[in-house]
Amino acid sequence: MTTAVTGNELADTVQRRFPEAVEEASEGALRVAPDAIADVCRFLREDALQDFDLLSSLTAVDYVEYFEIVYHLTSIARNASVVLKARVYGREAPALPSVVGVWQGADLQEREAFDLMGVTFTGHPNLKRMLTWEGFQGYPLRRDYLEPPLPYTWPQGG
Amino acid sequence: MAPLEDNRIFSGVYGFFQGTLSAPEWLAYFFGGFAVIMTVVNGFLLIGTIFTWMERRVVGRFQSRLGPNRLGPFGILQAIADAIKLLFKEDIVPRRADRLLFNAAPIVMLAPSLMALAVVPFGAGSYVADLNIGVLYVVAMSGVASLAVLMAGYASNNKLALFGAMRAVAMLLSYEIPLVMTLLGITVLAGSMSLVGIVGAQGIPFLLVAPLGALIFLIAMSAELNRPPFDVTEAESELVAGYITEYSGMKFGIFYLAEFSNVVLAGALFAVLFLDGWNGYFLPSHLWFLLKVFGFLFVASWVRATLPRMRIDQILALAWKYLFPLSLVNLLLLAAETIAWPDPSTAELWLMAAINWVVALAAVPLLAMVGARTPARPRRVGFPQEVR
Amino acid sequence: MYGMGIVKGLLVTLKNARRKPFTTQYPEQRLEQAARFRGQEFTWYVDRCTGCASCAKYCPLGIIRIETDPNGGNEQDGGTYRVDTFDIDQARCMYCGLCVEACPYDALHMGSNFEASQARRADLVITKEDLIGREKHPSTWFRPQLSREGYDPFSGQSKDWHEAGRESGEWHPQRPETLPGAGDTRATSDGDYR
Amino acid sequence: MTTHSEPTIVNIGPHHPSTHGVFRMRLTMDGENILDVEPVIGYLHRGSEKLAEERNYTQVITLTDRMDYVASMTNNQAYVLSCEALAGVTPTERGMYLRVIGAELQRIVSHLVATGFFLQDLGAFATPLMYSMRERERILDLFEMLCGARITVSYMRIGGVFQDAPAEFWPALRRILDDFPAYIDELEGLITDNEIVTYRTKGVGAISGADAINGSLTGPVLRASGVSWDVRVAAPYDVYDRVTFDVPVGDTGDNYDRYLMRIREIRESLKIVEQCVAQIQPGPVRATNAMLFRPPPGESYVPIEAPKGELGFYLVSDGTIAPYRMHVRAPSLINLTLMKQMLVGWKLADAIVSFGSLDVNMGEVDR
Repeated sequence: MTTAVTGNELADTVQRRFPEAVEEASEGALRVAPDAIADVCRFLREDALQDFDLLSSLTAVDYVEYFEIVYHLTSIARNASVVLKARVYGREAPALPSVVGVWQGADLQEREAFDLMGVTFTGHPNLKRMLTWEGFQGYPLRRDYLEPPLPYTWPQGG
Repeated sequence: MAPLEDNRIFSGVYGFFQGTLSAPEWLAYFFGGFAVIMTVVNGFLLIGTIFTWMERRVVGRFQSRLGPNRLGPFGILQAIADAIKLLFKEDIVPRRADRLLFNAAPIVMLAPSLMALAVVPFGAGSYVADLNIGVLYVVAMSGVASLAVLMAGYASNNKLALFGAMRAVAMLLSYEIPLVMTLLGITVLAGSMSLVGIVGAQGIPFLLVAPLGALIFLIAMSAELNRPPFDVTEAESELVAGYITEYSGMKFGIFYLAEFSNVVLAGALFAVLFLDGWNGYFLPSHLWFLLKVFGFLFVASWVRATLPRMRIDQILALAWKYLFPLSLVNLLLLAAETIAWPDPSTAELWLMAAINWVVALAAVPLLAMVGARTPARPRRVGFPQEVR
Repeated sequence: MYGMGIVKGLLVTLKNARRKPFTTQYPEQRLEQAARFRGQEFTWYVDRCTGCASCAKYCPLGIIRIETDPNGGNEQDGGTYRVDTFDIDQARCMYCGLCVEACPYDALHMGSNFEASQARRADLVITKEDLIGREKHPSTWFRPQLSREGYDPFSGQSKDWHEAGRESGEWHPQRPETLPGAGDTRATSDGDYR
Repeated sequence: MTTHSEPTIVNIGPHHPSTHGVFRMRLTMDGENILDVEPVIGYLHRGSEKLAEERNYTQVITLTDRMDYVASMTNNQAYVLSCEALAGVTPTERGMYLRVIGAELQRIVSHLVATGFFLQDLGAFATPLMYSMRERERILDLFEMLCGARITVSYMRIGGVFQDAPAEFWPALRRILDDFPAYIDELEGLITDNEIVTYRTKGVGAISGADAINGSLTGPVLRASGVSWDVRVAAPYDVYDRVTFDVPVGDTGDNYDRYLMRIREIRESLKIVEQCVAQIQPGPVRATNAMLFRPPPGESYVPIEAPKGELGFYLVSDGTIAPYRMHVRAPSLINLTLMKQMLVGWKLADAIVSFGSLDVNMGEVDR
């Protein structure tokens, strides 16, 4: 059975390595400061003890006051899984470092989060819209996204 | 060279014009020849059309489904219905296409296979012309068809068609050589280049005498005709429809008919060269010829229903590294045997057959190990400046 | 040996050529369908329908339109409304069957036909009169009393609402509060589920 | 004189015969060799995740059918498992067995489709595809018997399945289980050691195990690269801990191995269904009959082993009857990450075949 590593267990190991990174550790997940996310992820992947080598899923959730980026990590060798979270405030240009350097699997998932939620991942090789066409304005999955009244004409996409 | 006069159709029409209508001699001669050509060309195109229907039924049967069965008994009128439909379809010429080449391509594809019919003996004594360089004439005609594919691909201003055309050039030319080598072998064995002569010289069907030649002929001919497993020029899974992507209406119809008629022509050639033409017991000679051709067509449909496509570089490797040496071995073998027994009687033919079979069974796997392997991963071909 | 794989493939194709084709010639021959087939042309019993519109609420696409007359014909003592219009817009329906699942009185059943296509999109809307006048061949989808009885919608004769029977109470969807281990789920006073 | 030539850009798709739905590849080509690949997706984006926020939990089930439209049963299973984890509902025994039978039959269907179209991309003139479709139809008849629909099944509900299997389901299933192995041998006979197939797929588009893990590939694609990771074994859900089956693992991770994985997994699925049919006991098939399912606030992510890879629904609930946020971990989308690495350097014909061997379903990629 996959042992779900809880946020609390992971909190102190991460605390020792990155003193001010951990913002909150709960039963379900470990919340990390957004700008330290790339380093924590690199540590979790490369450290022999942790060895979280498979990024299962990367999601962006819009909680109106902030965006929460959720990372589900899995360790194939240890058959363990952990949930990492990062909160990004502000609605105009929420940004946090990209983890494509750590796992290449994050590439398309970050592009999808950018395309639908508007969260920019700094350091991503080609952060472009993926599911909507290039001329699309707005980020559809945000809670406050309103479809412009019909009939509207989007500029001709790429 | 049997004179034209003793050709039954010609003499019948000539007599009719000369006698009852008492038309001038040249007019009767013209109509006599025209009648012969009409019967041969229409007969051949009719068999081509029947083959389109037959292929769809046979491949359907292989795929455990029925195939066309709505129009006419067993759906036989389906081919004619397709032709009529294509006649009424809109005929689109792409905008910046090279109009002259675009319109000429289908004709250049169909004409050579019709002209190649002149030398094929359909039955005992019924052929249009018995050229003493029959085999050379056929090889010349099959060369022209590859030109048509290039014209169509280049003229239709479509990248995928261009891919199809480029592949066609490479494949058709490199399979010309093993084909010619095999025909050379058969000519050496039969002692004459005229197809009627070859049929006459076949005490035993050459399929038994020169198995290696038959195998190479089959492979090379299916490459010449873009038949699977070599149908890379109009690969529907990669190039949408290859060189005929931009064609619609009757131009596509002519291409389609030309492709299937070429297969029938190949069947006729295989029957003449390897299955002893129209010779056979009990049944009339024409029926034997038809049976052999339809046998070849069944095998062609069978192969088409089963085998996946090979990649273009593997096809070329197969031609140059495998078929070419194999055809040399075959030619060498047959030449040596003809020197040993200049005018082979049936017994000697059986002896030659035995030798050829042994060598064939040895050469095929041996060369397979050496020749046909291509590097699985082609060398990285990049531009001076690697693109991004 | 080099060619053996190809020859084996050819033999497999030949073996299949001898088998009977598995395709059926549609208009003449027909595939026999399962009794639970979720088809078009719903079966609706007007006598059972109380106009509660839980089917309309439950449809993911919201394509069922019900207009009832509350003050009018309240004849039946059970407090049912008389249904004035009951339209199902089959043009947008995806036949998922959730409306049939939601109906507490077994009034609405899935149909079992799939050839109800029309020339104009507007004709695809089934009205109350169509539903009442139609032959009743309910599918046994989510209707265990029909499947227990072995009813076959394709062969059997039209089924009147008396014979359609009704499943016991526990089978039908419950109100949320009977959910084991769930929090307080009653709708709040101002009507929305906050 | 040196002839000057520069790379041409060829668009494969979105309207193209072998793109498994609506998918476009912008290939930068030097003659037949591929220099650069840029996948363009989004043509089938229906905004399922936005739609889910306006539907109550049971209505979302009809949405999940249409994501990976070739394997709708496993979509339902992933979603329903995530909902049950949200509210702590434990499904009934018989319901779980019926779910696993449905999911494994769906895996066989999905792998049949993948193998059939893989051969179609290789150029076999639709014959293996017809054989796969013929067998797939027999399983779809089972689904029609079970839940009334052949493709969009919507069979599973929170707490089990919506209705028990009809009486005639079990003999029909028995017949399929008896003659399927013979059929798989025949299909393998047609393909596995066919020289042209091995010639064109061995060593083509190979991905190493480490790259596959780093690129978050999952499912048969990952196992073909030699990594033995199957969510049914790692984190068994429903009744997978009571059935025994082994996980086929490849070695080089090329197109040929990916095809082999699927064929072997079909045999394993048959074994699983066999054991389920043996172990299943009569009983209720649905734990709760709630029409309006209202979980307590919280979140849940339960990954399952879908035919294409690890599929999971990340559900966030705020206590109302509709999910606050639903994110789908789509294996087809994430398996596309390493496409550039697989295709560059190969030929145009290999691009189509490698894409086909990834077995990507555009409904799941674009959601």
